[in-house]
Amino acid sequence: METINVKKRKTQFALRKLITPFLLIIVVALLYSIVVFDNWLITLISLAIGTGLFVAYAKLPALKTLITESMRKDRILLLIVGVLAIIAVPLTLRTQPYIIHILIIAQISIILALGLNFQVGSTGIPNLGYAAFYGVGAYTSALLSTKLGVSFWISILLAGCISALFGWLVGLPTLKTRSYHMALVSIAFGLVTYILLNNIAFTGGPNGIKNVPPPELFGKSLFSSLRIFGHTFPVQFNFYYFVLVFVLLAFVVSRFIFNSKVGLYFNAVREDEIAAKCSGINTSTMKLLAFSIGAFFAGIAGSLYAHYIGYISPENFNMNTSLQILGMVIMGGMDNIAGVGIGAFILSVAPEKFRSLADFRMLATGLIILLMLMFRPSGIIKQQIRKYSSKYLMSENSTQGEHHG
Amino acid sequence: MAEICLSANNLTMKFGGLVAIDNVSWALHQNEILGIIGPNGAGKTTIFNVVSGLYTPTSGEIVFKSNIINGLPPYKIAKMGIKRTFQQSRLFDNISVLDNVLVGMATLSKGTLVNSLFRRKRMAKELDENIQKSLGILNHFSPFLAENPYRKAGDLVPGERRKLEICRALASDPDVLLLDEPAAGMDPNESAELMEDILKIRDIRKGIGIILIEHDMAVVQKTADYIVVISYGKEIARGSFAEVSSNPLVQEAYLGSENENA
Amino acid sequence: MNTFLQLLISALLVSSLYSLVAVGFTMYVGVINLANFSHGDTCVLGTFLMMPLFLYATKLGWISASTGLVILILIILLIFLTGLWGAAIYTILVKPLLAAPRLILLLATVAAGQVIREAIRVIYPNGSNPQVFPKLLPSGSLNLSGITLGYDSLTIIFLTIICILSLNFIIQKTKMGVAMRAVSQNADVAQMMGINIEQTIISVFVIGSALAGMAGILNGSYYGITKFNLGSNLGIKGFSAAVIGGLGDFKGAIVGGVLLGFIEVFAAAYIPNGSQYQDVFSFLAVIAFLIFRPSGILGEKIFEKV
Amino acid sequence: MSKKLVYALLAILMTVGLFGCGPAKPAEKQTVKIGFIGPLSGGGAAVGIGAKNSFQLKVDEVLAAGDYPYNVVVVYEDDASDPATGVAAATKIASDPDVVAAATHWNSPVGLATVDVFHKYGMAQVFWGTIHRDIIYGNDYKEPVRVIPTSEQSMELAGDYAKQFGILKWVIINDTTDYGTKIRDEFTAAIEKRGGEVLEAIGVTVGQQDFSAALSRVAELQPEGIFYAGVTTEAAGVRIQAVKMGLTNVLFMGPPGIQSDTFGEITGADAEGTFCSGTFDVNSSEAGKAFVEAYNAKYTEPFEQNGPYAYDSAAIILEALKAVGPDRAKIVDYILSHSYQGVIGKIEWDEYGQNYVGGLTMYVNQDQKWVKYEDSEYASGKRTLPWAK
Repeated sequence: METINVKKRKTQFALRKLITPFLLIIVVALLYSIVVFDNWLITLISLAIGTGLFVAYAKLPALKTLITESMRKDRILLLIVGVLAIIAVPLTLRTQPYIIHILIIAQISIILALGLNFQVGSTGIPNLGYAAFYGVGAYTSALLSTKLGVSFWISILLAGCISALFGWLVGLPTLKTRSYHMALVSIAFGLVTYILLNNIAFTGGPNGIKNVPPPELFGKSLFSSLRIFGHTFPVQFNFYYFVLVFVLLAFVVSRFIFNSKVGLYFNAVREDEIAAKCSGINTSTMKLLAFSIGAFFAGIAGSLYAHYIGYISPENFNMNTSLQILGMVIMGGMDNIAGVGIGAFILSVAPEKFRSLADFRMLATGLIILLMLMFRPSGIIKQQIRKYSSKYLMSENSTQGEHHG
Repeated sequence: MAEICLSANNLTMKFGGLVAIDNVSWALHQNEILGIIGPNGAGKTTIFNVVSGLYTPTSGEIVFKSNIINGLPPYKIAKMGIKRTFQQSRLFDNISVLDNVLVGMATLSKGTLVNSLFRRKRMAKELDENIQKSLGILNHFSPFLAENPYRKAGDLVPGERRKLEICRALASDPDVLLLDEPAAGMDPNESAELMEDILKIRDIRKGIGIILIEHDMAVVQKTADYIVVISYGKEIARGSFAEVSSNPLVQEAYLGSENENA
Repeated sequence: MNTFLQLLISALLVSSLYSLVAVGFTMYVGVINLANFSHGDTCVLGTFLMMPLFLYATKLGWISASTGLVILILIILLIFLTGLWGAAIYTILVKPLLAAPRLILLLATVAAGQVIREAIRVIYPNGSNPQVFPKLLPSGSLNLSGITLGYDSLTIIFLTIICILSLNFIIQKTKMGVAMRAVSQNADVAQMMGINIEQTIISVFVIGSALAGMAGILNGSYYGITKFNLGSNLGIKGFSAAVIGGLGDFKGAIVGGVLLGFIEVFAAAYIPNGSQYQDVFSFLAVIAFLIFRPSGILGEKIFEKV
Repeated sequence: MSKKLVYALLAILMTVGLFGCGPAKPAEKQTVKIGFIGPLSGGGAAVGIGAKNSFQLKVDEVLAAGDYPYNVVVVYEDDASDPATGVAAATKIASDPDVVAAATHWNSPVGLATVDVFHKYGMAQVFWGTIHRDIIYGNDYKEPVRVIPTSEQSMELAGDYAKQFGILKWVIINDTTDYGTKIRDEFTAAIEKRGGEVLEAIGVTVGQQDFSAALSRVAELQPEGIFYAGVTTEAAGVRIQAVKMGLTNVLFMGPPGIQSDTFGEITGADAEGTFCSGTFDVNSSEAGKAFVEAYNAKYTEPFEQNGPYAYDSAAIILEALKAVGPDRAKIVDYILSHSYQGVIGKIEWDEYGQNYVGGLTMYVNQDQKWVKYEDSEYASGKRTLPWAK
């Protein structure tokens, strides 16, 4: 009995050691062909293979356990490789700033989607005008820097705060009403913001704001190209790392909140508002908090966008943008941080790769949201049960009750 | 006699023209189980909704520890120490058993967001204590739940759901617990188990006052110390089980309702 | 004074269109507690189905022969088609998701609206651009002491009133209407009373969508232009009207539609610079209602079911 | 642990290796790429595709002549009338070292967003569309030049005709887009310069259907002319509802934005006698007629308002490329320092790179078609305009 087990374990161990590197190769190869190759057919085929693998993963329990297990065991390795890859990517794309540009936009989208996830995913409040908060942030930051000459760091902070304030205000009328009222109010807010941005002379009207200065770091503008070892790196290169810092921050903050009581109370509000109230949760505060935090993220993202592109106009922040971000959250997996990140990445890179099919972009977004909601409402990665590393639960971990449950 | 912890004085609740509770008064003492019974539609659940703050009463007052609590929002009432369960159990289905109980402890802590982000050590310690306590409570009512803290609440069978709901309500050491038809839809074995659980509550939380709304007379007979009978929003009798069950008005109300049901 | 009367007529027209859309919205909320965000796009679907129908009829030479009758038949055919569309939306989209959290269903209708809108744009020839909508309604106008009153405007108001009256008849007098009212009061009790819930919900979707189709045609033939993306705005306005009137309340939806139409037209006319803020006014009105009277004009105070 | 490290290093190496190789670049010396960006999808697609076809037409014609020293490939990108998409497209084209110059954009916000991108990469950017002044005048870049006249020039023309007709009391209805507000301001300036008066400018939104509030205000003001500053859809709505309200004996005029045959189709008989201060009438010159003929022989989609400008943009880029070779900086200098003869007539830049020579026409709607005013039956006196004094 004992020996057989040992043998089995040994072969499993050997197999398992191969799985993670194998997976890594597949994922890296797929990502590479999806992101870097400028050929929509290759992108499509890679996407199809990726989807196929994912479906296999989701449908075959054996494969799923195997992969989950080995990923869990090798998570330090995965983390190291992941971080190094993320850092190394732009180095290899020195001659293709366009790809880095796509990646920067993807990064900004990730921040946006993480913010919206607090509302739609964690707290279960529909927000169909999220782009307006993005816009408020972008305009705040751009106006402060162009009209008052405020430095980037102050304007990005104020952009987040003012956007959060708007989030709080928009949340107010809906505290006592139902979810579809919130949907209506958010749409109305989105449209009103769009109309006002177009009509107010102060914000540049429909022409928006030009010449938003790039951020300065150590007294140097991020728009000055770097020269390292005789190679000139495009300006996108600077921004990639710059925005990356914010993305990582956004991930960390999202994780903190998700794992904290606040995240738990958000979920309670989503699951059953009345029961949450009677459990002693101030649901109004929680909803407003979800709104403010989400809007804060949007504000930060807006500010980054404004300072990166240098030009913003109301067109950037219309209803289509709202739906696009909503699609990222739904596709990735509501209330799952990693999933939302993946969803945001795919839905911001894919349109760029399918430029020749641009006419179908919004149709595809709509279809993706619709099909996901109908057939896999949990998104690419399901929302996870919170696990705690309490000493009182140590004995529970060994039973692995959740895997067989 | 123990101290009164919660009382309703001349409580009335109207919805438009409909009078759901009509001038009802009662008092709940510490360590007491007060049964409120009555036929369907008598306004029992409405009483709970008023006490727990979901509705604001039209007139009359609810006094908790000598404070009038009418019209306070539900979360404040919960914070003061009044917890409840629901007729159709309202668990947070997509989160784990443990998380459900942890939400029940929401009233115990303050300063949520800032602490969560910046005082993570302190929060981790608090969480650790809360988990220990949660497991203790779960273990008290159902070893199964304590052994499967990561199971999704939505995947539980009805009996376990009921237990979990009670655990969630008890997690914050309330002074008053309102149980809304906990035996609804249970077979005799399950309700026997439930009766034990209800009596057990008093062991865990000394001095707690419990109000029990129930349809199942066996449960009421076994557990309730004192009973108030209401029908069409009005009180029609009160006293011990023996007293109210022999009251002709009560018999009429119940017979009438049984006829309707048949 | 003349200006005022002229504006009054415009307000009535806008109100008619909003009311027709709002009725469908409010019925969905009443029966299955769902805000169907694809409703506005159903209107546009109506106009985009009407155009090829009309073109085909013209090709067959029917239009010149006995125009009035043919157009009436076309309109009835279109109402039938959009009604069918409503049943399809329910069966394909809503029914499978009824058990899911309402948020999922709500987002699904938003996405469905987007899909309808974009599908029209992509499929219809030259769909991105505004389309000329055939003139279905009688042209010409009445001149009453300085006020021009188009026959088409009169027809629209007349048709709207007919629609609302017949809907009122259905709701108040027929068995189907009783079932609808029962389901919106309490679906469980209704089921116990032997009402076929599913059939009732489908009929609500059919009626709601048919009215939306009607609104689409009237909208198209009054303005003479239609565009693939008009639906989102129409839908939001219809929803706003339903909220103002009190969700789930049939009469409220009509009152809400009228109120919204009047607010829009008169605020735009009498507030300086108002025209460019037309939409802002109507949304402010809705938000004011949500804060101060979330149950709407006619609705009673909502008590949440516990 | 050490094994893990080895794996990690291996994986990193592979990542870097994979990314590092990059797609191989074709190294044919004779092939040079030029870029074209415009709205190929979305609401502006018709204009964008018309321009794209015209652009390709010129390239094909030049290559077909046989003596062109390079094999030219056009890279088409879509901006979907959206600034964010436009920036991505511009980055894609400008950062591709094989592309030497580009012709771009119909929408001003997109143009405003991308001038910086092209400037950063030092690539010549020839605008075949966009009317916003600041795209050219708001910076001191050498890269952008614009073939199409500014809205200012267009409104000057409108002002000239208004004065000629003796219509000097105007009300403007403008949409609140960049286009509408720009046109509003410039038309106001043009009218005031000529001693006229703009009684009021009333804003409406794009997508609005009911204009009764705006028009009732117009009726109160009793102007001699209504100028609609915006594009076809709303212009047609305003015109129809104006006629419904009895505002028939007022001159109705619009900017190049309404110069589409759709205007006549939608408004029907109500279009009769309305004016459009529009883009260049290609049928008025021999070169233009040849362009129309060649275009129609090859494409079914109409070339819309901007086709001729795109055609000339291609000519400018190709001429510069031929003269100085595939060198971005030299092309920029060459383009800016030369003038051209195109189908829209002579093209000459002012010091900022704006074409300031002609290329505009006043049209009147006659039988639902836009006809050059001078060639119309109204000018010849065969028909009279309802507001004529």
